[in-house]
Amino acid sequence: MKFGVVRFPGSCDDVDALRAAELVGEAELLWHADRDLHGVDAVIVPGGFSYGDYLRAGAIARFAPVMESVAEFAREGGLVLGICNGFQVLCEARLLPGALLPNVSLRFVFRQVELAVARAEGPFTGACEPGERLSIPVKHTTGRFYAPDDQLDALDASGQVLLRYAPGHNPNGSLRDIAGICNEQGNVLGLMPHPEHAVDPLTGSIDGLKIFASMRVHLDDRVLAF
Amino acid sequence: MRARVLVRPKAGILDPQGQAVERALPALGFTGVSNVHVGRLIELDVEDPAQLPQMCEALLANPLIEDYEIVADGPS
Amino acid sequence: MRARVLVRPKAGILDPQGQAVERALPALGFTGVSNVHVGRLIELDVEDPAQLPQMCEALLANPLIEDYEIVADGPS
Amino acid sequence: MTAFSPSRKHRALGLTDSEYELIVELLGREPNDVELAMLSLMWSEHCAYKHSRKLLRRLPTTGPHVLLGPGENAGAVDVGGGLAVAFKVESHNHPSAVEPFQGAATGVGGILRDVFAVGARPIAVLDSLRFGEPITSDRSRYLLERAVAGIGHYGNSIGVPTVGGEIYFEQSYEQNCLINAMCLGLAPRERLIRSAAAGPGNVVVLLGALTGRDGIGGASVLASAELGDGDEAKRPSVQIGDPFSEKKLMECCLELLDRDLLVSLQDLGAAGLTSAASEMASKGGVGLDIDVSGVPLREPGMEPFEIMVSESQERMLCVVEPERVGDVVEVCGRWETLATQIGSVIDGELVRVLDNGSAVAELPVSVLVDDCPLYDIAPEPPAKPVYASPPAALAGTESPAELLLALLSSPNICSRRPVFEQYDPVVQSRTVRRPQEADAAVLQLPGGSAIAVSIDGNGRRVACDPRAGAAEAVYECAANLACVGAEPLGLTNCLNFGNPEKPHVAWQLTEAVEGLARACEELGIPIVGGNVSLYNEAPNGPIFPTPVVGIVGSLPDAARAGRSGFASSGDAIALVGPFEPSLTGSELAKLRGVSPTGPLPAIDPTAVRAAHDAVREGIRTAVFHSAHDISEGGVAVALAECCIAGGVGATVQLPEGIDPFAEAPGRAFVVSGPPSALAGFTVIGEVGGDALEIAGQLKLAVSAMREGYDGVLAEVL
Ligand SMILES: Nc1ncnc2c1ncn2[C@@H]1O[C@H](COP(=O)(O)OP(=O)(O)O)[C@@H](O)[C@H]1O
Ligand SMILES: [Mg+2]
Repeated sequence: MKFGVVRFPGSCDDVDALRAAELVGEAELLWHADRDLHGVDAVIVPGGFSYGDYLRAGAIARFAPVMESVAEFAREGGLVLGICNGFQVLCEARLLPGALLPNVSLRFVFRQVELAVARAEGPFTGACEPGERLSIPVKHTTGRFYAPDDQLDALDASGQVLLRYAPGHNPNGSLRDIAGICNEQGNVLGLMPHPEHAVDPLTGSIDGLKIFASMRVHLDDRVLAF
Repeated sequence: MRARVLVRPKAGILDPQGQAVERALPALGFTGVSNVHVGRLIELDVEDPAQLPQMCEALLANPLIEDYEIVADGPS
Repeated sequence: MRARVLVRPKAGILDPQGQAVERALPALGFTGVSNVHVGRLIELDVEDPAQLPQMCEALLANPLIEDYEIVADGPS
Repeated sequence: MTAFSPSRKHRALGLTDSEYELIVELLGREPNDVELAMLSLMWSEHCAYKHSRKLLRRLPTTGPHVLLGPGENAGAVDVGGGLAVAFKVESHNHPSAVEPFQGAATGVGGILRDVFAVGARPIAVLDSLRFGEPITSDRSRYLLERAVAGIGHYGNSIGVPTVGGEIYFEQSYEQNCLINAMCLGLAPRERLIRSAAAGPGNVVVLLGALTGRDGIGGASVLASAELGDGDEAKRPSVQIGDPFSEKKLMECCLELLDRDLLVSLQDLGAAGLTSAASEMASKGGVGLDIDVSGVPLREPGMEPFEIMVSESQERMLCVVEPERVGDVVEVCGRWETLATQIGSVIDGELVRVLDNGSAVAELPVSVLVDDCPLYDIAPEPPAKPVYASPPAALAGTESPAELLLALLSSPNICSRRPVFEQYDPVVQSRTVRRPQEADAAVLQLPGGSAIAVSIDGNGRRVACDPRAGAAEAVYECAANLACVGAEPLGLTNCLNFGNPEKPHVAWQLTEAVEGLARACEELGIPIVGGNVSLYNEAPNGPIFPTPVVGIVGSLPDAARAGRSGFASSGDAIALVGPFEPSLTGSELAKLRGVSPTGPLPAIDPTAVRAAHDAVREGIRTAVFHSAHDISEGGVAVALAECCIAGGVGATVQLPEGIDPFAEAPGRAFVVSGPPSALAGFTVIGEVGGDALEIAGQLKLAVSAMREGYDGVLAEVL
């Protein structure tokens, strides 16, 4: 199976995501100005500061030509993972509900945080144990998840919150400690923490690998089902 | 035409920037200031001002979290 | 009194945000837009509006790189 | 012969009458205004190093690993496996004192460009910062907060990890903060490129941002004059950094080099196009034509001289063979980076500036680059102490436990977490040791090896004793590398000093350069580059003399990189290295209100080198589970830091006569490991429990120490 990692001008964690994906499958970069997704089985919209994050994080990137194809791919059920800036882009593109606001501290924060897996099933967290804790770094200035109350209730009710910051680990003031959510269909995940920076014991933890491994297993099962 | 777009956080959404300003002012000796909000100002020359609302909806503001106001500013 | 402070990059100072927006708009199908600048909007209730210029100099704007404009907005 | 320019413009531009006379003599005529603007910048302290160049000749610059030495945009060393690491440190002190966020941000932007100008991909940033006292000075807190935010803004946004740095707070930096930024880049050895222009007929292409009226006159006025009160008029427009532009420019340049499309590449820094063009011509022994009418402008109506000296950020200059210009433009287009042909390489030795084809300046390259007079400085040790005593923070009646807590919670020693949490240390997936995990940052390389880097310099100790203090900076930095198991390969430095025309500052500078040179010779570390920042002086006196050194080293096995924290209960704790510390220049002396004077303890180079070797070897062979050098706050603070980092206590008995708070940086280490493995060392105790106990002195819970250590900066930031 093959991952495609989108590269915008200003993407920073694109190569990191590529390497992480290569640990569980094949991977290649997808250029922002290109509409062709090269037949990949899953798309990663990586972290960084696409278009400098000017105006609002993710606001300009969502209009890149590649994003039209990503949106279509998502509508057809393709797996799309948005990490950090990628999460912001997916929210701006309305592929995910809600929005990301500036951290309550108003500062960039890098921190190794603990995440609680809120739902250990489906394409992104299927390889996790229910209630499992993952140690994964966050690094962002605009990561406070916001949605109106009724929408938050709906997200909770439908099990779309896949990852929460463990108690005491919320680094940005996200409502209901939300770290990662998926869309209703469950095939698009956005999260602020960086699983691609938790895949090598030398440079940190390896808990992030679970996300990529879950995607791999899900896609393999799907292939087998045909 | 020269136009201004004022973008502000929607009422009820936490505005830490506004709060930070509000907290900093008394320390500088400015009292009697309240209800501070910080938003964005976009100024631009536009040939067809009728396009402005769409521009705001599509790019300049995020309607989920922000309100916007368009102010015509006279000829550019 | 409710007041608005508009803060914008000084003329001649690099405004990367304005440039990024200006470049993005044509790609969205909005043409005929130029001279885009992005700044800050601060709205506040103030008991003594005479303090506003000093507030701007001291905190709300960075006078080295930004100009500001104070707009009275009627009673708060 | 006297040939003053009638209007004496040269003085306003910072040239002395005799320098102006020399220019007239060399040219055989009066320079016109464009030429005068260009020369005034090229002959400024910042570009010509006129008060420091003779001294810098003293520095050792050769060694088996050196690939590029001083003179290039960045130095470079061979790190094995066909790879080179390029690195340099640079100051952005004066701009940061005016506008700390943008000053610090553009400082990072500038040093990144120096590194990718030699063809290396930037892989790490470090920063060395100095401010006034944070607890008592609003201004210092403001500068700290904004400078840190600016560094983070640029580094985080461009995707280069900030992996280390250092911060000191001293009254002498109140008016002149120091913002030094260091960058490391990685390149295949054969991809390193020099900046020499070559090949008459080749095209000169300007890459990157539009040119505006940024920093006009900045180099000469900002970097070479003292910042005094009432200098508003001298302050040029502040430069705004745009990391997004630089990210595209960087990727674009690296792709151009990958595809072998460039003859040479040079960043635009101080003195903008003037300096870039002159340096490229000078190094290549050729001339250049630049037509300013082709330069894309941000503001209309700019004069040729403004275009030639503009310091707008995020621009590079390159030389391209005519048949490759099309490919260059194509690559730049993909990266949304402007590429404009603005001139050509010519035979001869003139830099000619044209405006729509007609010459507006014509200067011999040698006059621009080589002929600025170099001055001898007149060193004289000060007759009386230069720096006032700091206010005493201690009553003098404290117990050792209270002293340790006071030190751990002093701004110079406490945890830097509130600062480094604002930097991304992990992007690019190389970071094996993050801030506070070890004494040096460690970055893995392909193939399993790694490099380590640290940046150090304690101005207060240099103020006490410039020669020994500067040497200590080298020793301490090398000691930090030893603690992770790395062997030093090369060193870069930034010399931050006051006004060198004052005899006592000249003395500080001369002595410090001597100390730096000797320490490098003793440890066998070549100096591959650096930067000099002079005139860091306020009306009430100069800053502490502050040489800052950054060393890059290598270790064979990234998986064995050392850590500073104690690792397991039951491990033995040993002291390694010669250790005859004193309170002179120490953190405790500062807290007691003692002024920074007096000789520092002498260094025995052979013994220190042996200690570094032993620690490096112990880490590489995994005999040591942890290693930490003893610096600010003495052995007590070193032990406390090992406990805090490891989350475990320790019980030790110090050797007879050692003051737990006395300092001798760069010589000695606290290591831990299995008792059997440490038998040959001076074992002083054991890891375990939840408190640090120093027999006969103090006993403090690790939690209490951590509370003091973690609190201070969080409160002021
Ligand atoms: N203190 C120093 N030690 C060694 N080399 C130095 C020192 N200061 C400057 N240099 C060298 O002098 C050259 C010019 O420095 P600089 O003007 O800072 O370069 P740039 O214009 O590329 O930033 C560089 O090659 C630099 O490495
Ligand atoms: Mg350079």
